[in-house]
Amino acid sequence: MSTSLAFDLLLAAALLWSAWRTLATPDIFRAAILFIVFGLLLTLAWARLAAPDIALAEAAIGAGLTGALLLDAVGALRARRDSAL
Amino acid sequence: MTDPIAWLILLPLFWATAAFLLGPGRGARLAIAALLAQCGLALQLAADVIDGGARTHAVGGWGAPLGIDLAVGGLSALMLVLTQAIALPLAVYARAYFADGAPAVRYFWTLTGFLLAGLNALFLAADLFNLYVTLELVGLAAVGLVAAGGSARQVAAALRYLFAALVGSVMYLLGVALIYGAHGTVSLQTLAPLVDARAPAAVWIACGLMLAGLMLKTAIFPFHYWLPPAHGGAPAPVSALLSALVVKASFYLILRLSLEVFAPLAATAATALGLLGAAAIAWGSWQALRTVHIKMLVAWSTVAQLGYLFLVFPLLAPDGLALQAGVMQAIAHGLAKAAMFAAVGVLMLATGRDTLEGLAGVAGRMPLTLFAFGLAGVTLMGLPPSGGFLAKWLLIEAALTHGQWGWVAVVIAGGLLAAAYVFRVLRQAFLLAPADSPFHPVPRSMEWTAFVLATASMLLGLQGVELMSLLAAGS
Amino acid sequence: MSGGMIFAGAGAVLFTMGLVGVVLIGPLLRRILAFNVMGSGAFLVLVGLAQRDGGADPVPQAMVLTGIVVAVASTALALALARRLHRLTGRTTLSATDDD
Amino acid sequence: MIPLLKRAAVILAAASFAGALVFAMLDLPAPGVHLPAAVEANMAASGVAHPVTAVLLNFRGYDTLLEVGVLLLALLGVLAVGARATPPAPAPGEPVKRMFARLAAPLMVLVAVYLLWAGAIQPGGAFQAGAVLGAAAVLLHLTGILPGWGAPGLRLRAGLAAGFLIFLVVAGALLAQGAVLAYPPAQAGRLILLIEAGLTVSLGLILAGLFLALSRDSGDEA
Amino acid sequence: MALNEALILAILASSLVPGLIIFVLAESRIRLRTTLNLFGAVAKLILVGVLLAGVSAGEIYGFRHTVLPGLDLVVKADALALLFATLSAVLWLFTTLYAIGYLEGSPHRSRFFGFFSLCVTATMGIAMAGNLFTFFVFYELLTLATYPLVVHRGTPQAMRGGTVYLAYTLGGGALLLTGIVWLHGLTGSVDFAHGGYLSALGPDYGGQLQFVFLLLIAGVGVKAALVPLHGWLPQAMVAPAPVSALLHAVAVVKAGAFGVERIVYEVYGVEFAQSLDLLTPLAAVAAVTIVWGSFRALFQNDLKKRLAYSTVSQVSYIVLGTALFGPVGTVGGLVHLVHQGIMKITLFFCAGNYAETLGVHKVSELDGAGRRMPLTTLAFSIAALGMMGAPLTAGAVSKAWLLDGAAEAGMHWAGWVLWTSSVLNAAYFLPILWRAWARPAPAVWPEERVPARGRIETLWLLLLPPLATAIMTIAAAVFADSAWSPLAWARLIAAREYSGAMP
Repeated sequence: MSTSLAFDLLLAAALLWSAWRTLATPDIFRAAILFIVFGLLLTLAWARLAAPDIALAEAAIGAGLTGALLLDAVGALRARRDSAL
Repeated sequence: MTDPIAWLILLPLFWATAAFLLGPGRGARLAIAALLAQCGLALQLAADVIDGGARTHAVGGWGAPLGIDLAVGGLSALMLVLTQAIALPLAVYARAYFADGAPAVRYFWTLTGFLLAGLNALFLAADLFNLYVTLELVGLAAVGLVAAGGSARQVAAALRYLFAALVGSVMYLLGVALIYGAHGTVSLQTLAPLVDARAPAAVWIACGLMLAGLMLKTAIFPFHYWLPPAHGGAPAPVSALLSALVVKASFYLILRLSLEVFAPLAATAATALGLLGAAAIAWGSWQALRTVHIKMLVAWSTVAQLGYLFLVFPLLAPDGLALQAGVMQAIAHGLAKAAMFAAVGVLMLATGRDTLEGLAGVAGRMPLTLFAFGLAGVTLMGLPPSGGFLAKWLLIEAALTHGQWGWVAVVIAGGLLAAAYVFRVLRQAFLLAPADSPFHPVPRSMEWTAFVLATASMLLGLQGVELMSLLAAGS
Repeated sequence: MSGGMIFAGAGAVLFTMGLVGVVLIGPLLRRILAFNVMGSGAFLVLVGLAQRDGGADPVPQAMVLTGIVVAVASTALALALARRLHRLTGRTTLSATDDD
Repeated sequence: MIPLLKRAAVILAAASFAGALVFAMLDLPAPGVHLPAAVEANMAASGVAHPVTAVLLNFRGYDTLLEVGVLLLALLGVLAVGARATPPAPAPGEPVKRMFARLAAPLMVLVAVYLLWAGAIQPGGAFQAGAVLGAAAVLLHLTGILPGWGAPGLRLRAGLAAGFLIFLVVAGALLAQGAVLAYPPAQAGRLILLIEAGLTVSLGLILAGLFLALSRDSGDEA
Repeated sequence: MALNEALILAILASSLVPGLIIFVLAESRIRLRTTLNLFGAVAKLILVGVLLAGVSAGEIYGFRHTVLPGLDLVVKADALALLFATLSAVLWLFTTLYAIGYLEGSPHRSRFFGFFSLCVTATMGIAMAGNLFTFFVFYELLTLATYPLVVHRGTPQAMRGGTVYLAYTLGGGALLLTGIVWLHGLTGSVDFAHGGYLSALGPDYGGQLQFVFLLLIAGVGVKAALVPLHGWLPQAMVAPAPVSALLHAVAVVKAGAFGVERIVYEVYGVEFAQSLDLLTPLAAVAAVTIVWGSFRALFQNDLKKRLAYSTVSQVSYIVLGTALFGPVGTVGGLVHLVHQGIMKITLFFCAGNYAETLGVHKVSELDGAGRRMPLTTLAFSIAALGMMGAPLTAGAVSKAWLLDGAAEAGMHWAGWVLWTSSVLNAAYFLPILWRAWARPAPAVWPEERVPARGRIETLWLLLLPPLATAIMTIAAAVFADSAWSPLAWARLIAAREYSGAMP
């Protein structure tokens, strides 16, 4: 097995693990962070797939903007709940 | 230059954008004028198809499989005519309905423009991935329209709808991914000769995923859960658009894909689809018989009526009876359901109530609207001389020809159940009104558009030959 | 086995995980996350499977670019709705049945 | 223990589905149609040198047109769900962050212009450039420099719609020559650049809007 | 469009168009509404007259419109069609007059007369339907048009009656539809033909055809109120009197009976039906219905209910005549279609008069009604005697032909059924006549609404129609042998069905 294949396998495993954690983590804030990590790993995967265009877009839109949107939403929902308490 | 295929997509995009630029709530007159033009374009296209058969428009001039083709045949031409023919009266209706400037109107015209562009693009698409984009266009526009009311119920319904639409789209997309992996193309025309019964497992799975995704979007039982709150909770013109057209679009896709590309695979699922259709008829009707809200009744009726469409699949055969039945049902139900939601909208505005009980006495006060509701109901029950009747006739004939008795019983029972819930409304309307019940006048244009749509669904039953010759053209 | 196939396989698993998540998870934000995982899985299958023989294929890559933009659009709309629902009702989930 | 049983069943079903999917994919023969070759063969006529951009804006430009529509639609949905008439005042951010943002934002604009220009010959293009622009706006918002959105005014609406409208007008105008978006090879490069430039601005605004229109209710509700 | 096509469509339009206009008329436009109603009714009568003259001169009237490839909407005026169409047109005129008087001052008259006109349009369509598909179209239209009439009063009781009515008729329609589509699948779109068209299929299809016959007869049998499908009829009695008259004499039950005739004579062909052993069971059902209806009528105190059960019984005379193999029985059945209509409508007009004028709804309240309302009671008596089959009434003519037909067909038991029914008829009608004429009037009527004006006992619009139909009841018997009597027309039809062998 060549090193590149091994790296690909490792990256795929990391992707699966981060996705799993994203969905399974009890704390929603951490889940959003993990999702951003997932997005960055995905960026790597796109690069490995010779798709730099997607990698750029994934980093900026998938991980960046979606992550920001999610974090903002988590913050908003938390803030509102806290203020209600 | 004046190829109606392209303009049917570009024109609604133009006016949707223009309405956005004009600002919140504006653009009604523009939309109505453009819809008139779209009606003309769709009719011209239908005439072209009858004269010259099916044809394609190679976007970008490349042609499939490198570029994207738009294709029109009898079936798509029919759906296009139906879409414009329903949208135009509904636009007139909506203009009056939103005259008070309710919050739902702010982005109504823009969203509706995008919705119609998406529908037209979907009917014309001949490329699996392009279909995915049009599905998203239709789905997001529809969700936006449901959510625009802004109440908690509407937002919850929109969310439910959005999740269904998105999951459906992604399932469909994975199917496209597998197809591209297997055959290296997403053009329907290129794919058709490549798919046969010995297809690799991935193609079967792709077929199943796409079917499941589209069924989720069509809201066929047991995926119907999102439909009643969405269609029952939206403002009347929105409900009418969604029930009449949007769910039909994904049904159209299932039908077209199973006829054109996946025919060798589709036969295996046919009976299951028919059974789901039967279950939808039973469950939708049962719920329509139980609900106390008049709009929910109409929404549940959509669930039931969609069931009829799926009875077509086990009966598809070269004789074309079942296909004719399905198309006739789609068209008749589209017109009738648009009329019914429009009528219900009028009744709810007039009585200020949303329950069946609140309808007591409207027979005397709003005979025209009630008549429209009744005519639409006749189509849903499948009684003559409506288009729904012809659909039922063809379906029974197809079932008897193939000796599949069970479906006859389903169709007959479905018609009787429809009668039961439609007459729940009508008999309520004939009751004597309590003397002190309030009553608000409603613009006549709203009553008349409901009536025109209902009458169209009725007269359709007399024009079956023309419709079927268009359907047969180019297929 | 090629790199393309590995990522396609990972995509298949991601899609499944996401699908199960969207169907079974209650809290809306997490369902939105699950939907994104599901979509990413489908994108990986699209490009990975097409490039299982190694060479880059610009067609599915362009499709995925389109898909990513559609996904962020849907996510934003879903978040907007979820936040609105929370503001109106204080709920962060959809109740089992609300045909009230 | 019904939940446990249910969980086991779900895991089993999901695992078998994923497994079947993977095996089915491994089992696939090579596809009969090979599009990369077709893309390669037609690159000369596409007006750009980068294959992905050629597919995105020329060969399958129609998909892209509709997709921009989808994006605009999502923003409309976000605005429709609860736009308020007047935007809330920005919350003041920390000075250090603001300084950083003031420095970073112009840089990001530069990056965006570069990406747009580079898209014709190498990775990059309107989407990436637009995303960077959008990110710059988000950054400025988070540091309290850029206010959140209320209902957009006419100029903002024009900016949001401009990219889509340019695309649409080009598509309609080219219909006169035979087909939607059928660029004449000689002008293809220029037209695509025009469309991309418009898209970059509008996509940047829309992506920023998705965030700014949403985030506005985080502060005032807290 | 050829003149002959235009004429036949004009017959439908003469009630459809006024009906549609009336729907949108304001409630207060009484004069215009009345004019439209009468104009439509008179125009229809004239048009039917033109057609009658034309058909007997050998002219062919028909209109065909293809709704789906291989599926035609056919309207044509043949002899059998005109028998029913003439009856409906004549009785509609009288019913309209009566209804105008009856509903004076009550609410929702635009709606009422609108559906009333639709109802008659549907009946005309049923009469002139040229194939089973067309027949079904108008048959269901009739169901829909009568529902609003049945529930017109909007009371809970009316609603209940309407729901029962719908449940029965729509269910029957579903069976009928199945049968029709089945036949369409076997033969394609075929028009009604003298002597039927199914015999061409041959004996291989015997089993299928027997089953389809069951479906079809069950379908039309609901409207014809064949036992056990008759349950809706007594419930539908809650409707206003003109509607009951329409339901029982002109439109609904007649449509059912007429459907039986079309199916037996012009779809299966009476000879082919006989060879499939279909007629004897049909006769048996009719016999049971005749006896059961009469028997139930005995115990009804509500006048309209008693009349309703009487209808159940009398309509099956028509079915029985149809099922008696042989031209004589056929003539009996056909002629009773007309005669029963005339007599029954008279009875309902009179019952309506009692209710509207005196508030009398029950048989037990009729004491002395003959002195207070002699003309109404006279008309009632003539019609009741006709129902019993007394000499010099229309009923006697039909009964004579039916009895001969039973003998000719070798079904002597059918003769006994008819005699039994006559005895029962007498048993439930004679006490009414006795009470009305011979018992002293009470001091006050339950609810006297219309005071007597000199010699006119009630509104003349309420009085004229029953008197006219009572006179017709006698005329149909006295002039039975003339060329234009219902009997002569029925013999003409029967001659065609039995390939010319006419008594």
